Amino acid sequence: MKIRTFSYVAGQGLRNVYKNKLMSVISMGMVAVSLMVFGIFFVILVNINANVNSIKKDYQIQVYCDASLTYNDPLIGEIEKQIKDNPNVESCKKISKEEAFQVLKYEMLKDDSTILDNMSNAFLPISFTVKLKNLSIGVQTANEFESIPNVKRVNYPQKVMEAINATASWIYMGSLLIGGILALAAMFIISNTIRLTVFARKRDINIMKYVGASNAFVRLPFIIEGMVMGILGSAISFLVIGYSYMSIIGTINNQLTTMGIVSLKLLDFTEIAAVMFLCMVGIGAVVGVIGSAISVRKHLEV
Amino acid sequence: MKIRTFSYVAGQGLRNVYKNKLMSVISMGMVAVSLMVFGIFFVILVNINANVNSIKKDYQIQVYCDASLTYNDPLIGEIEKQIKDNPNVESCKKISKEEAFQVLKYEMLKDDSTILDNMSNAFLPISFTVKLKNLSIGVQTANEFESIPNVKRVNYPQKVMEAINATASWIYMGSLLIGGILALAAMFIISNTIRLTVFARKRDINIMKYVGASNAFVRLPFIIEGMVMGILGSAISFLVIGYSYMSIIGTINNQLTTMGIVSLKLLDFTEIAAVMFLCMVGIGAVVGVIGSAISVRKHLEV
Amino acid sequence: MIKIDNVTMKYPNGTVALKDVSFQIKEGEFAFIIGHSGAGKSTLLKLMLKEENPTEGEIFINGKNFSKLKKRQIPQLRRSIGIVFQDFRLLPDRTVFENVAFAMRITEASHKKIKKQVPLALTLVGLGRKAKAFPTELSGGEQQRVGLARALINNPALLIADEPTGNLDPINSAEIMKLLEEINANGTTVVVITHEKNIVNDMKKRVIELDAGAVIRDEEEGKYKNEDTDI
Amino acid sequence: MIKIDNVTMKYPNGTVALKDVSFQIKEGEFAFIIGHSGAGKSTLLKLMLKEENPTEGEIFINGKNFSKLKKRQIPQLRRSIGIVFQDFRLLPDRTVFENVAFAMRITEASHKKIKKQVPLALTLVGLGRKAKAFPTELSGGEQQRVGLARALINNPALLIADEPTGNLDPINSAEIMKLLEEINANGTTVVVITHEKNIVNDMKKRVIELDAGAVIRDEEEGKYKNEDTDI
Ligand SMILES: Nc1ncnc2c1ncn2[C@@H]1O[C@H](COP(=O)(O)OP(=O)(O)OP(=O)(O)O)[C@@H](O)[C@H]1O
Ligand SMILES: Nc1ncnc2c1ncn2[C@@H]1O[C@H](COP(=O)(O)OP(=O)(O)OP(=O)(O)O)[C@@H](O)[C@H]1O
Ligand SMILES: [Mg+2]
Ligand SMILES: [Mg+2]
Repeated sequence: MKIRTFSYVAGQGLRNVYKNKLMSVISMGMVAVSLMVFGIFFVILVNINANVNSIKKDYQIQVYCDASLTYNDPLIGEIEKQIKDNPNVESCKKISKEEAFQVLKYEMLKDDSTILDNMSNAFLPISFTVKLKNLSIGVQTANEFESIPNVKRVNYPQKVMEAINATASWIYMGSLLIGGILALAAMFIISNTIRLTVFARKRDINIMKYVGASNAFVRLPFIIEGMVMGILGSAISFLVIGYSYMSIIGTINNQLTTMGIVSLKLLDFTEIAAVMFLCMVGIGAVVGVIGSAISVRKHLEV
Repeated sequence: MKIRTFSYVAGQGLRNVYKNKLMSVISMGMVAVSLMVFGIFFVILVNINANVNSIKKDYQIQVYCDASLTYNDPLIGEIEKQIKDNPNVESCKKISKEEAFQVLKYEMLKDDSTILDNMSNAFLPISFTVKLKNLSIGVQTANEFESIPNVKRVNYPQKVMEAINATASWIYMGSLLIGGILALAAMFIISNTIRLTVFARKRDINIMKYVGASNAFVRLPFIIEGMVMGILGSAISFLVIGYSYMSIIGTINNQLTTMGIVSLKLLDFTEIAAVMFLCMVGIGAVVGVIGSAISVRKHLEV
Repeated sequence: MIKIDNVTMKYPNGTVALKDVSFQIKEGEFAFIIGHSGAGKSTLLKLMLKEENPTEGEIFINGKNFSKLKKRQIPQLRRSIGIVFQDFRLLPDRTVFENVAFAMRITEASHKKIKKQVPLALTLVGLGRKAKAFPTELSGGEQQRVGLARALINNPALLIADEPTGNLDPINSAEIMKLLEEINANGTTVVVITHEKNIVNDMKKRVIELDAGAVIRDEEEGKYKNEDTDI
Repeated sequence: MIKIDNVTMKYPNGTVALKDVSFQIKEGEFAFIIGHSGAGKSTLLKLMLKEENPTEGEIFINGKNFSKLKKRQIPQLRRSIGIVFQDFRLLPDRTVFENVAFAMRITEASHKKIKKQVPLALTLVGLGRKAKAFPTELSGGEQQRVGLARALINNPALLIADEPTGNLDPINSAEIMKLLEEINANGTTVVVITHEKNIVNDMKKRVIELDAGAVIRDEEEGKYKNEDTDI
């Protein structure tokens, strides 16, 4: 195909978008709406995912040293060093006997703390609060801590750890599944819309073929039309979601804070915009192109 | 319009569903897919809602009596009676001193419980674990408990209570919002699909009008066609969701149990089927009818 | 029956298809409307169906003033006129039988009547054996005759045919014209738009000639053209 | 040029449109194909365009055997033939200019050539002033002439016209036929499917007559009908 033919044919595609106004508006609307549904859940799921990950990060292992060791004992220093050297350790914080006593008194026993009156904090051990990088190998890391000399006990509620892991992988798989279903639904809707708009111009396609146009010549304008509609529709959808998200993110984050849920926080739109844009415009454009190509092919057989 | 004309015209509508196979299949598919997306989230949100409500029900208030009162003291009986008489109380369970001691020892202090060795349980009070009917007036109920004679302290973490309430109302509003958006999206997609299928038959509509058909005569078959497609499409969607839901509900509930999350449980499909069916078929049928009527009207003006 | 009164028709794109056209056709008359391609003949038909509205002037059919006709009354008007369209206008997804029957169904005729009359009309135009075919399965001339059968089926008081023989061979044409003459003899007003010289010359009926949107000739027992310009 | 060899055509619905038809048309010839409505004329055209395939028999155009033609070669074949369709087949969303230009665009002609030749072709068929109109804004005869302009524009070696004057008045018809004769004089093979008696009689060219799908006459310098059956 010569350059001028290509540019003519491509121009026809753009012109068709304008000429078949009703169909173009509907197609774009369909792309926009179906990708908007996809996009809304993309945003929700990405946020849930991110928050589960941040909760995972918040999860702590408590390492208790021998109660006979005091705060500045070099053996404590040795334990701290070994913990910090573990590649799976994100951070490690030393808890003094006094801090542990306060925690026991005010956080665990609360109003029943009178039983501790007149008791010294000596019976409590020095401990370390350790955050892990990767929770899924947490049990293994805890075992490593346990084998450090002078470590008396490692507190890692395996069940909670497993529950968090399971929840996270459920949410992850759920996101993939729902995202996949919605992407498929969007593709189904977009490609069928294109199929209907092409169907409405079936006679035109036949005429072109009867006059001697090659398949590529007939098909290319439709493909470009499909691509343009896919891209414009998905861009509209992206802008609407982006704008709405940015308008409500502040309110929701404030709500979460006032509700005291500080570990949950909506992601900034800039953090997800790029991936989301690529996903949406990608789906829009690809489905537009493939949908057109396939729909037209059916009517080329004359 | 005479009966026989009506039945002819209605028959034409059914016949068109069959005659315009491509368009009918696509329309039904669009209805099915867009309502499937709606239905999936309907199911998810109804479940989240139900579980939040069951968590709300699980929330407990602890009422501590004076520590000097023993288990069978008539004053304790008096307190129990007053609690149970409160209209907002769902259930009320009496906790003995020994039970409280075990809880303190094994659930709260755990490995640090050695500090309780040689101590008696006498210092712990008798208490009541109370479940409420309506959490949103929980603070008021707690205050009422506090004013009962010989009640020492009522434990009702107001913040947690408020957080649960807030979360529940967020999820409730979120469900409504997302459900609304998805219902709108489904309507948009269904009605625009119908618009395209009608558009493809614009010339036929014009011809009928040129030959002298009345508007009702031209429009009715389309309306019936739209209704049939809406109903069939939404029924397909309902069946697919129902079947899938019933196939996975067991697996998920087992998973939840093994994960130790006993307070969460998916609803039985029968519990949601009726409302869901009505919502979906209602949307399908109404949008089919209105969508057709409006789409056809545009082309009647000749 | 038909009264066209100083009608001017200008299409939205600026084309003036009719210029100050006036004529009357009385009940029971048989008239030809002839003219070059693009003279405005089909435009006149569109106006008589209220498919388009004239820019100026008035149209009366059966004494009814078109400009005063309500939208709801248009279907009734069209049903009272049988029309053969130049571009056939058949419903592509219905059989020949159903296309013709459609004109009866809109009048709420009984099944029995439809079953009896449609085959008769199809036989009349020579398509008795094509009742079950779809329009796309017909030749050009066959489609045209289906359109004629549909126009005849309700025994309209007025029949307007736009090039009813445009796709027909002479023998078929002659038969169709004979049919129209018979219908006219039974009292129906017949207006035929045509360019078939032979037909016009043979039938010796009234001829209204349009040229560039204006009536340039209106003769009882006219010929297709004045002898000198005949080709 | 064209060789039709024992061709039988039976449509899926059972209609036998052509029965054992054989004839040849040599390069540079001018031939009429005539016959009653439904005789199989348009079917013959569909076969020559490979729009349909014959049930039996072979078709050769320019020595190419149709049954051996690959799908990819069909567009090339159609481009080498200029066709005027009985139902016009214009693209409704393009102007008259673009409809005619389309036939050139598919041959990848230059913009300059298109800009020069399309107006010439439109003027040739008397539509110089309608270049910007859309098909729906044209009268029946005007649409038919756009189809003719499109068929002529690439100077095809073979031109087949199905009822090219079916919607035209005698004067326009005569002009179109003169045009086809000129084109034929310049070396193009011309096949005209028609039912216009006058034209066939006046031109004194080869006449192939079909009846009920069979060739019943094939005469050099034929007339529309034998005198006795003439109406
Ligand atoms: N919808 C339209 N919009 C604009 N111009 C139109 C429209 N329809 C017809 N015309 C123009 O109006 C003029 C008259 O058209 P009309 O169809 O009445 O001609 P006609 O006499 O029926 O011709 P023919 O014998 O070729 O069918 C023509 O020049 C045509 O191009
Ligand atoms: N697609 C089709 N399917 C079935 N039958 C068809 C089809 N097309 C045409 N026919 C039938 O084949 C026969 C020949 O049709 P064709 O179109 O070739 O006739 P024609 O000679 O061109 O007639 P006309 O002068 O009326 O245009 C007719 O009886 C017609 O009904
Ligand atoms: Mg006309
Ligand atoms: Mg034909």
